[in-house]
Amino acid sequence: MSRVAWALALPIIPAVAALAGFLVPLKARKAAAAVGTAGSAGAAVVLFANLRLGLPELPEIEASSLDGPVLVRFGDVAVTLSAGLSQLTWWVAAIVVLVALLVQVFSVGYLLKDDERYAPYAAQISLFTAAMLLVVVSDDLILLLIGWEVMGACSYLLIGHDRRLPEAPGAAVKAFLVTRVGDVGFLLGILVLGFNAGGFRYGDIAAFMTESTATTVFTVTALLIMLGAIGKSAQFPLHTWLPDAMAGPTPISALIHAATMVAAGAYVLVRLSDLLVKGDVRIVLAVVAMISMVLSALAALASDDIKRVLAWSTVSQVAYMMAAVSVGATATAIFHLVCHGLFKALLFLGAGAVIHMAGTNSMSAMGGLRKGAPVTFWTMTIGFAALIGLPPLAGFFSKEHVLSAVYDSPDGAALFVVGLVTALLTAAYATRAWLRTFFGKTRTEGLRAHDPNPWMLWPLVVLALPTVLFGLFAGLTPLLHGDTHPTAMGLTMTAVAVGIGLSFGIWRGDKAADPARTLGPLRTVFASGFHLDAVQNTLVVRPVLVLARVARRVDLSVVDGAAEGTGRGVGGIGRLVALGHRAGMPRQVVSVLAGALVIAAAAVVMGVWG
Amino acid sequence: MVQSIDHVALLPAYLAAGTAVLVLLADLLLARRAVTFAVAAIGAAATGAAAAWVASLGERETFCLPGGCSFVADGTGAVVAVVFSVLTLGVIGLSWPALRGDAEDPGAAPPTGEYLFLLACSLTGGVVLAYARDLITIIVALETLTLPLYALVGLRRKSVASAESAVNFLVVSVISSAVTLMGAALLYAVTGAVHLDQLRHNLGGPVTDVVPDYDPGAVDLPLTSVAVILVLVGIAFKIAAVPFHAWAPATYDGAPLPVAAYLSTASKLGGVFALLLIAVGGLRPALDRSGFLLAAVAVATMTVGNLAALRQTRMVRLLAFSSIAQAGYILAPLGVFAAAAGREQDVVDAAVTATLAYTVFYVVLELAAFAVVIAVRGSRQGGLIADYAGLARRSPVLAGAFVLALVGLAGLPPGMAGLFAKVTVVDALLEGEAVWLAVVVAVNAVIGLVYYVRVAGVLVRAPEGAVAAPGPRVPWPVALTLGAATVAGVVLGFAPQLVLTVTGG
Amino acid sequence: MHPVIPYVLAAMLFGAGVYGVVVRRNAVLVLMAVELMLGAVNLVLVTADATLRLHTGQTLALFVIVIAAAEVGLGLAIVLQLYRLRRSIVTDDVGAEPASAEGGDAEPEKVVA
Amino acid sequence: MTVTDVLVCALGAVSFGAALRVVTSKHLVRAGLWLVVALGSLAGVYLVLTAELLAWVQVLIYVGAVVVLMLFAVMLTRAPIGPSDDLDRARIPGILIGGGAGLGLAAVLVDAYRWREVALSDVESGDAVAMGNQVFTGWVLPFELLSVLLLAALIGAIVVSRPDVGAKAPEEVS
Amino acid sequence: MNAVLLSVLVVPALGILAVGAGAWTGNRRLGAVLGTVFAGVGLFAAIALAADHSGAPWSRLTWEWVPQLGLDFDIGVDGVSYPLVLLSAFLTFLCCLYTVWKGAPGGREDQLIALLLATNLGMLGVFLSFNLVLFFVFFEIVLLPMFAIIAGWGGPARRHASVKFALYTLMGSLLLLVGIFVIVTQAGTGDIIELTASGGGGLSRGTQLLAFTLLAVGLAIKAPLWPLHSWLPDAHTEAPTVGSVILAGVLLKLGTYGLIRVAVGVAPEGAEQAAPTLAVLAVVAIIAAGLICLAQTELKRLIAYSSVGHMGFVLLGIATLTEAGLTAALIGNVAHGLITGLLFFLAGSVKDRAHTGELARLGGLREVAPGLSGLLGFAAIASLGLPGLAGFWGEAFAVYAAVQRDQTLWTVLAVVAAIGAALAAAYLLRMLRLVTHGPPGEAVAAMSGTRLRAVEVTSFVPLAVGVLAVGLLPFIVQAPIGAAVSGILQAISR
Repeated sequence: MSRVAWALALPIIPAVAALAGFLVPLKARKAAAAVGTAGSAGAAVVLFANLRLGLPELPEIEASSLDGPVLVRFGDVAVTLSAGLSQLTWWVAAIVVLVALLVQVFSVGYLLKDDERYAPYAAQISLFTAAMLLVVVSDDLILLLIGWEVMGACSYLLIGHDRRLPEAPGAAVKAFLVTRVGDVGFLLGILVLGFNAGGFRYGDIAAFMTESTATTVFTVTALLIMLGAIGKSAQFPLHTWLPDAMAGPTPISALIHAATMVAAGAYVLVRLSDLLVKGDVRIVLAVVAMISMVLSALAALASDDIKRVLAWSTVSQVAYMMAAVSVGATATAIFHLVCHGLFKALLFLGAGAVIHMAGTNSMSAMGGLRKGAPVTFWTMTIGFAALIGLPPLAGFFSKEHVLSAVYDSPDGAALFVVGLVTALLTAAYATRAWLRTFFGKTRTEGLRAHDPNPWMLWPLVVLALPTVLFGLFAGLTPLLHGDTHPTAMGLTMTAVAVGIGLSFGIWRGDKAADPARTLGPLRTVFASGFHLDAVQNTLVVRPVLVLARVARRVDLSVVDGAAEGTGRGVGGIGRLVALGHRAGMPRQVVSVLAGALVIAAAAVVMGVWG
Repeated sequence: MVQSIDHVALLPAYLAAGTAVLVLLADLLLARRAVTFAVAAIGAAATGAAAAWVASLGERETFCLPGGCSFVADGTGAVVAVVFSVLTLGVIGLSWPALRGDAEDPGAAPPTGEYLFLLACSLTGGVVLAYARDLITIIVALETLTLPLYALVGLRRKSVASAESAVNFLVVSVISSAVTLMGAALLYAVTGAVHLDQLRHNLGGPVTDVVPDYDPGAVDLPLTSVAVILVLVGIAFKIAAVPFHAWAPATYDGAPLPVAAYLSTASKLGGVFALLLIAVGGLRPALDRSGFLLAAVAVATMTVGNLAALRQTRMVRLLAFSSIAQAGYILAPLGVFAAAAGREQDVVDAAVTATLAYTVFYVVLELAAFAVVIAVRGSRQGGLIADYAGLARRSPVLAGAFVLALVGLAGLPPGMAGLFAKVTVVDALLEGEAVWLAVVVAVNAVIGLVYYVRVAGVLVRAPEGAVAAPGPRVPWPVALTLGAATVAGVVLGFAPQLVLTVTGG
Repeated sequence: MHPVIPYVLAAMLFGAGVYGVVVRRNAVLVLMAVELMLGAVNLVLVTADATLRLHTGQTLALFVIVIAAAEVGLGLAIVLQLYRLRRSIVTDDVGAEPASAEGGDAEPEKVVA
Repeated sequence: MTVTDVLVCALGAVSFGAALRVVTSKHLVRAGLWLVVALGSLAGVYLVLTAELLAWVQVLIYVGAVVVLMLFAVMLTRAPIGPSDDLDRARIPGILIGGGAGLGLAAVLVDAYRWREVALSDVESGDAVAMGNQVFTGWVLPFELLSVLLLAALIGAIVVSRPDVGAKAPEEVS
Repeated sequence: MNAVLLSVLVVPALGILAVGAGAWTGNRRLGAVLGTVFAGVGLFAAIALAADHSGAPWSRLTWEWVPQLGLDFDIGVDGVSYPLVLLSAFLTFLCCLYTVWKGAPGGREDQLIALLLATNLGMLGVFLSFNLVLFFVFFEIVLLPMFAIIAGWGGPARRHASVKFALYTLMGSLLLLVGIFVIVTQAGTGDIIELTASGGGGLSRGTQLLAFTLLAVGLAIKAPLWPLHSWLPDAHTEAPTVGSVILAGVLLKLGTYGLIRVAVGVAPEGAEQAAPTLAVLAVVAIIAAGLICLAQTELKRLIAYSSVGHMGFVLLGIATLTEAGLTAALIGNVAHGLITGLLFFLAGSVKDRAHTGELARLGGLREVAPGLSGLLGFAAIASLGLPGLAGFWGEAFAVYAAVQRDQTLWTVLAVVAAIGAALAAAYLLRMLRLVTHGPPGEAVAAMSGTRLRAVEVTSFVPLAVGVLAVGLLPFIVQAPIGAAVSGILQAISR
């Protein structure tokens, strides 16, 4: 098998598992779980097989020479099944496979018992896995787009999975549509790029970029593709869907809305980072990243829902990746992607365990859970520490590298400052969440903390390990690229310490109360994400719906009205004409003679002047 | 200057006239309805056969004067004569229930012998018309074709409606023919010619030598334009073109059904052919000038016919208005005279072929439609459209034939004959580059579909409250005619080239 | 001879006939008016013959007279039939669509036994 | 103005005046009589214009037969002998159409013939011989056809006017 | 090969006769079954057509018919028509099977099947015609059977809807007729292949524009193109399930196929002049349909309007007059046939069970009928143009083709069309949310027989598989189209 085939096998295996999963009867939940798990496991096997093939060197994001067969041809442009893995992208695939596998296992414990529709659920996870892997391995942008959109569809399906939550279907639709807005740009960007480059492969595009000087094309396509990435990665201003998406089952949040899909935007920008340079739009990305990271960190600070805290934190952390991309530190971005994938998946699965025992997402109803659930507590603690960026955890290394890269970048001053503020805020909200969940007294009567069942427990442990160790061993991977800057590191650690200190200090004052209370009236503003949902509603959703109603009415009354009116009009004229013919012979005679007279006169007139 | 008369060429005319006489004799001597009926049918068939046989002998001319021949047995004439005979044969078949009469009131039925005699006289006129090539013969033939119909329309002798229809038809017809005669007289005054060929020639030249100091050329004379229009009025009356059409619904509705069928098929064919003869054969130079009016009349005819048909409640009136609309399509190709200045011969040929072909397609379908109506209603009148509700259940075969005929008149498959008829017309219109006229035809065909479909819909609808009665018993002559017309419609649908070949001759 | 004189006379006669046809309510009077129109036709034919020095027009005129006679003969018979059936030959409502057209299956006319 | 012109004018005036009475008279019977005058003086015009045979035929057939027939019809339909006011419809359409037709025709005819003059002296008279030649050399076919027409009119008139003709015996009805 | 070609048309005709024979002998059930068998045989014949695809065209059969009208019985198949031939035969077979197995509302299954076969005969004839007049004849054949299907088996307002359908489409086909004869009379031939090869038979630009306009308007009514679409929602809403499936699945393609084969192929210069107008209308259709669907309250009506939008993409592809555009349009045709066919089958199943199509009264379908709802979700997602499913290729690459034109107007159109695709997502997800998600609505709660029946599985699954197959392996449709498209465009120099 060629390398293309081996690379494509990576998405194909979970895809087959998904197809099989969809055909499994609803009652055979265990079989479905087994199929889903097997799909992810199979992908893991293939992943290592790919490693055995030898991957292209680092750190360049390879302009792939791995051309696959033609999938379809439109005129002189073709879509090819081109795929391959480089050393860098392998790690992205690895985190996808790992989290997917663990989520499949975790879900058995989390959902299987009392969810009638577990079978499609598992299959959808498999399908998602396949799609994400396709995004990772694809060397053809159209192929990537397939994965990209299928991910979105799976996200939609899985967010809407929980029938008990009335808001879930709406959240699912919102998630899909907001990302779809970005995808309009993404599609157009790809099409324009593909048209100009004469193909959709990274190789074609690289060649085009070296040959051509069409700066406008670069700028336009870069912006369009960035729009897609922003939508998928829930960056400002298309981030509004992500907090709502937490209506999905928690394992799904871990997989899709934290570890993988949301990071896909950053991944794609990494793969097309040359385009950003050529198009000279990195400043735009930097601005987006700055706004996103602070805005969402503030929102995380004020949220009471543990999953929303994590969701906002995801926006913020992905913004770090974007920041890295915007300064050209692509490998570092991927490094942060991988590390974030690890600790955020850990945090979400841990949150799942917490929610499972607490029966609610609200941190106000938690507290003191440390006692009866040591494994959950410790693994979550590791996760929070990594999120904060405490050494020597994975998050520490990746965040330091990002900030150092920004610091080193000539235009990175503003970005660096914002990054520091965000680090501070991150430390603060993570500490707050940690304290509110596990410390103090239980705020719900009769809530007895306990560790979850082994299906859920072991994935936590398995994720905790690399979260601790990956940073230390990262030097062995090509991901640890570049140096940490001592000044940057110092400033960062200071910010982190301040953040932790603030949170802890306030909490100490009243252990039962929420440290966020000190935000005062700003708290609701932050918690609502600066009311951007409402803004979006007013500016986009409502006008479109009004327009839709107008369009429908216009179609009925004007377009169809014209047709129906013509029909009625003709009928009416027909009635008149028929009425005119009910008269008797005298009028017939008049009609004959007058007709002859008029026609003859007309003939004379036409003969004279015609 | 003694004419040598070619009696072979005249054979169809002799047979038609002979049929009339024989029918009268048979009725007088034998007084058996079946025999009289058979004589008439055989006579009509023989006339058609003779016309076909004469045509196979090649073109023959007789009654020739220096200006041209009055009687030319050419291919086109033969087609018209044959179709005319066949239509008359069909109408004879359809007349059976009317002649047998209503069991309750036998006295109301038309007398068989006289009825068939008048029909045969009309046939004689039609056959002569097919071969006539001068104005005098054409006019006399048209009169012979029409005059017996005055009586025929009034032959439901106890019916006020029938008598009123007869008076109506008579008066309007007489007035129209007076107008036509005035036109013919003026035409003769201008050109000094009555033979079509000579007429065409003289019209193309200067006014006859009587007006030496004022010599604008015959076609430029306003008098010529008036004369041409007046001549065409009477013919437009025969084919029920707007505004000379209003007699048709009233007359069809009161006349015995088979006579209505004859009026809307054979009589109309006669009118169309007379129009072709005079307009294209005789008056072509003049029509270059005022041909647009013909197009306008065509447009008015199809539009008014279709619009009025939308709101009819009586079956025969609906068919009448539909046949008016059809007349519009028939006239449309002649409208291409107005299309462009440089009318070439092939454009004219296409128009003539299309007109004639459309008429043939149309009469076949129309006869089939009337055959169904007669099969359903027997000796009664056409009745309301609503009376046909549920026919599809009572008699699927009749309903099927009716739908086939109506859909054909609408110009849609499976009525392929009608489809090709429309195609032929559009082809001819565009041959003359009259796109606007083609579009008008298209729009009208759409309006037409409304009422054809409405009738078809009534057929399948269950009658209100009534239990499905058994289908009507169809007398065999009617069944035979209906079957033949339907088969002809189907065959022509798949082999329209048969018609197009002969009419293109 | 100035042919325009008989021609104009013919036109006037024709116009008088047309007027009569339009205005008269009695069927017989309508037929009389038609005879005037046909007379005008014949006058045109005769005048044309005189100017053209032919006899074709007179032949046609002869035929027209015959046709007119036949039409009148048959026409009067029909008018009489109408009179027999409804005791009036006023033509006003002849040919009008029967008002009872919306009704049932019955023929919209009274049948005189 | 020649003599013929004067004759034509005079006879024409009579004829047209009578024609106007035909279409305006309030007496049914008088209308018929005026028709006799109109067609009779028209025959005079024919005679002036050398159409001899036609003139006699006109007198014989029209005056002698057709008008008599019409008067019979008037009687048979039990028309009032005196004047009646309901003979006419509204006049306006009639005046418009009739006047339009008459004047229009006159106008185009005047336009075509102007004040042209034709000598009648060398016109071969349309007497019985000439007309006989005409009909039996060139127009045998329409002549024969007219016989069918007349027969049809005859039979038609009979069958229409006599309800008992062809009425079936009861046993024939099945 | 010619025997196979002929049999594609003859078999449905024989099927009609078989149904007739069944009715004659009083064994209507047998007639219905026989009709279905013939539909199946027809499908096999259609498949067999691809056996020899070496020539250009693959095969062709010419008999003189009515030379006076430029009408020859000239049929053949090539890459442009083959996918649609297959689609037509395939959907007809499924519909016959569905009818004979499940029964029809109001009975008379055999008649319904005969009408389906007649429709199929017409549609296949249109796709196979290589003669303009023959094309028109077959085009007309479709009209009345479809009318009868709607009028005979439709919903409560069927009479109005069917008449509207008939009149609208007749108007279209008659304009088509006029357009065809503008060409036939001027060029002196009705041979599509010859006319295409000669770039419009040497007609002048003005004539070509006139012809193209007439043809395009006529065909656009069938397609339908905004604003000539208003017959479609009514027809779809009232038509029985199989009627809707055929209507959306194949009938609309007569318009777009005709545009490609006849309008563009025969009047290329006219097409070039009219293309921007066509494209603008197509894009307006996309947006208008999207917005209207967003405010739509009835399931079948919504799907009907979505068809207007999807066909808008197809028309946009055609209007670009590029190889990419035409290829996208042809793939879009097939994809829309499969997807919307499936959607209408599903909507029919929903309405059969819930006795309503009002979105407000549905809801929670996935709780009650997970199989049905799953398929509905699949079809809806396919319909919104998800990459990897059939709908994507046609729509995305129609946009691509517009981008390819590389002019301001076309670029704007591309952008607007892409936004329209997002609207499609919006209304389809709204529909899914209202129908499948949430607690069961009153109509859904009262549903009987929630499981998918065997007949439904048999009818739906092939379509779903088709959607997936075309989505993942688009070359199965594109490969045959291939060079044939460039043949159509050869007169347009670009």
